[in-house]
Amino acid sequence: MTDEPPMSVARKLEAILLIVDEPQSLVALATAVGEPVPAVRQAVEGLVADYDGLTGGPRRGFELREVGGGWRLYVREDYDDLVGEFVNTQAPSRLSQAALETLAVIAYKQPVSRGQVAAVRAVNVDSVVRTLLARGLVTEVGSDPETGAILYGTTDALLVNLGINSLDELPAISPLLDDVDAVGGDGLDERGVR
Amino acid sequence: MTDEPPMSVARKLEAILLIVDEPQSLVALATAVGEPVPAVRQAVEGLVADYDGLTGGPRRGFELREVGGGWRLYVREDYDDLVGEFVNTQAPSRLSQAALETLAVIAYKQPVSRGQVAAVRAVNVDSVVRTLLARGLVTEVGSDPETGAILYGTTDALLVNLGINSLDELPAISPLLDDVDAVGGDGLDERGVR
Amino acid sequence: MAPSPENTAPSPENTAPSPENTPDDDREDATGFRVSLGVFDGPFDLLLNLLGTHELDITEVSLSKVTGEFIAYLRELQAGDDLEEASEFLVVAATLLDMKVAGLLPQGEFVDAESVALLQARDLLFARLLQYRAFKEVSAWFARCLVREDRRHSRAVRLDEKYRSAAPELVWTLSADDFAAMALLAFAPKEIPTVGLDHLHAPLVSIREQAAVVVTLLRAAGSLTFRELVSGVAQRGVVVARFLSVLELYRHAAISFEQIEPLGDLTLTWTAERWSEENLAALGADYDR
Repeated sequence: MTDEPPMSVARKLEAILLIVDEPQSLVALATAVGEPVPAVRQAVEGLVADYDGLTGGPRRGFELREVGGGWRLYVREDYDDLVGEFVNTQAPSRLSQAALETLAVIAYKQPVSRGQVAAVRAVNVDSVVRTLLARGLVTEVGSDPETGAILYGTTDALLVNLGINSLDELPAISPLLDDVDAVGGDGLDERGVR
Repeated sequence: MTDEPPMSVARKLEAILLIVDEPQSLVALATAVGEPVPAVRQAVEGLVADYDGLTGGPRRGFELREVGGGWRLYVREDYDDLVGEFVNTQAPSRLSQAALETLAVIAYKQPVSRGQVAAVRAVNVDSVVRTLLARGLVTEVGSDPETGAILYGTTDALLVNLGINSLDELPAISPLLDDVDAVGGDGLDERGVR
Repeated sequence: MAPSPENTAPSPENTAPSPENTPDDDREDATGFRVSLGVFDGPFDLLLNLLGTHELDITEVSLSKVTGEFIAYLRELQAGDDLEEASEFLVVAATLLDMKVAGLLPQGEFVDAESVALLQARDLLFARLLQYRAFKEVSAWFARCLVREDRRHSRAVRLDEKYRSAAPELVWTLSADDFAAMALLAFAPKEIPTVGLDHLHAPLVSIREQAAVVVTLLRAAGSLTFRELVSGVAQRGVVVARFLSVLELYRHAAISFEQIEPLGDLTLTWTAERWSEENLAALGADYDR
């Protein structure tokens, strides 16, 4: 195994699998690594066995699993409790002021990209948006046709928390919003923030 | 290696590293896996060597890197082009020369007010600082007790973006600046430069 | 972009960087120089460039040549209408000119306060220039690192659904009105565009921002003393800004106040019947610089 070429199919797959969010079909993986599907299938099977500790190495803390017709890295089930506990201690039970303000901006300006929110708040909001996503308070609602930036909106969970039935019931603050649009235009360089 | 216990420190770390989206310090990792820091340090070093193919296995398509004061899984550099093509991320717009210089001043002189940065660069830096704030590279770290001016410092995100672990890894520029601090006794830079 | 050293202008008197001044000039940098107008990000940038062009050490006293070019550049710059930018260049130009004049005067006869001050101004300019050069040089390192790391990919995937449910229940305490107030705070203009005088008088508390706070607090409470309004505020500037915003709000007839005895507690009451956030956006415009 140590004699394999440095850029084997398996290694290229590892690189791709590390960064994908969604399960990837064999065809998608084959396209990504530029190799024929049979070679990719074989390499995927090899990786599954490799991570399972069947090829001489350790049984990894993660595994490669096929879910819904696609392949993706998952935490090995044995470690679910460990990870669950970690997530539990990581996530505070209250939202920070920064998170609440970001949520407010998204609620009133949706659909809105992270770049636009960042422009209003004059700070980077990436990690805060991740928190809100994880909390199910905001969700991805599409993408900007021009820039491809992901657009965010609020969820029903927010409405429930606020005790209102629809976004129309949010108290009006519109006069200030017009201002913001003007400011948002130059707050950031044209392309915004990824 | 195959004889190791199923839930070794290294395997637990793998599970945690798979789900985190920010660099994790050794202390954070130790807390997460419930093991003493020295054991975690050793396991982390073992994983680095493991993924680098130094322990008998293949040189993986990913690697474990220390950046921004913590550890995180990265695609191995050799595969960045492959992955870059796959994700087709628009690179965020490059920082302008003015932004780079402002960032440098803030990095070396923090905590520093916009006024102090402007004095170094002899130009108004308001919009540039705004861009840096929106990018999350700098942040407000307090305010001058006398003037109330907002003071800025750099963020951990900057360290990650630079690929370094701490501000100590910034190149030394003090030899050039010693002169200035002597002359600058006009109240411009009492704090000097690290 | 910048003229290279071999294109050095021969003398300061005829090197005004406009081609029409040098129609018979055979140096191609005449146009090159003009094209580069505006690319200098600041006076130090230009000065460094000119010094580099003439291969002068920046600790060298003889700056008269560079001074001429600098002032010629400044003349061009004024066409740009950007008063603030022009004034930044002007300060440095004035210092350079001072130094040039001093160089023309007979040396060493008097050591009066004026020449000492001039000497200090010169040293300060050089010191600032040295400092600026150091940061400029190191910014190249920043650029290199940022570009290198930009290409790297780290693992940052969404948390699996099954782990999300492991997070502790969210404690939510805001009502819809609280939430709207939060939005108001988030949308309140954070930075009023300012002329860069910060290095003279350190800034700046936004009256508008503080007014938003005052409005939110007063509307929620109906009536508050000023002492309550600034409780917990450590910065004097913020207290002043809140007071000014109270005056402004009074002017807009949004609040009334009452003080039973001199120097006693000031009680503020929210009285506006129709308060639009537009009022807030326009509030304190007199204080904008």
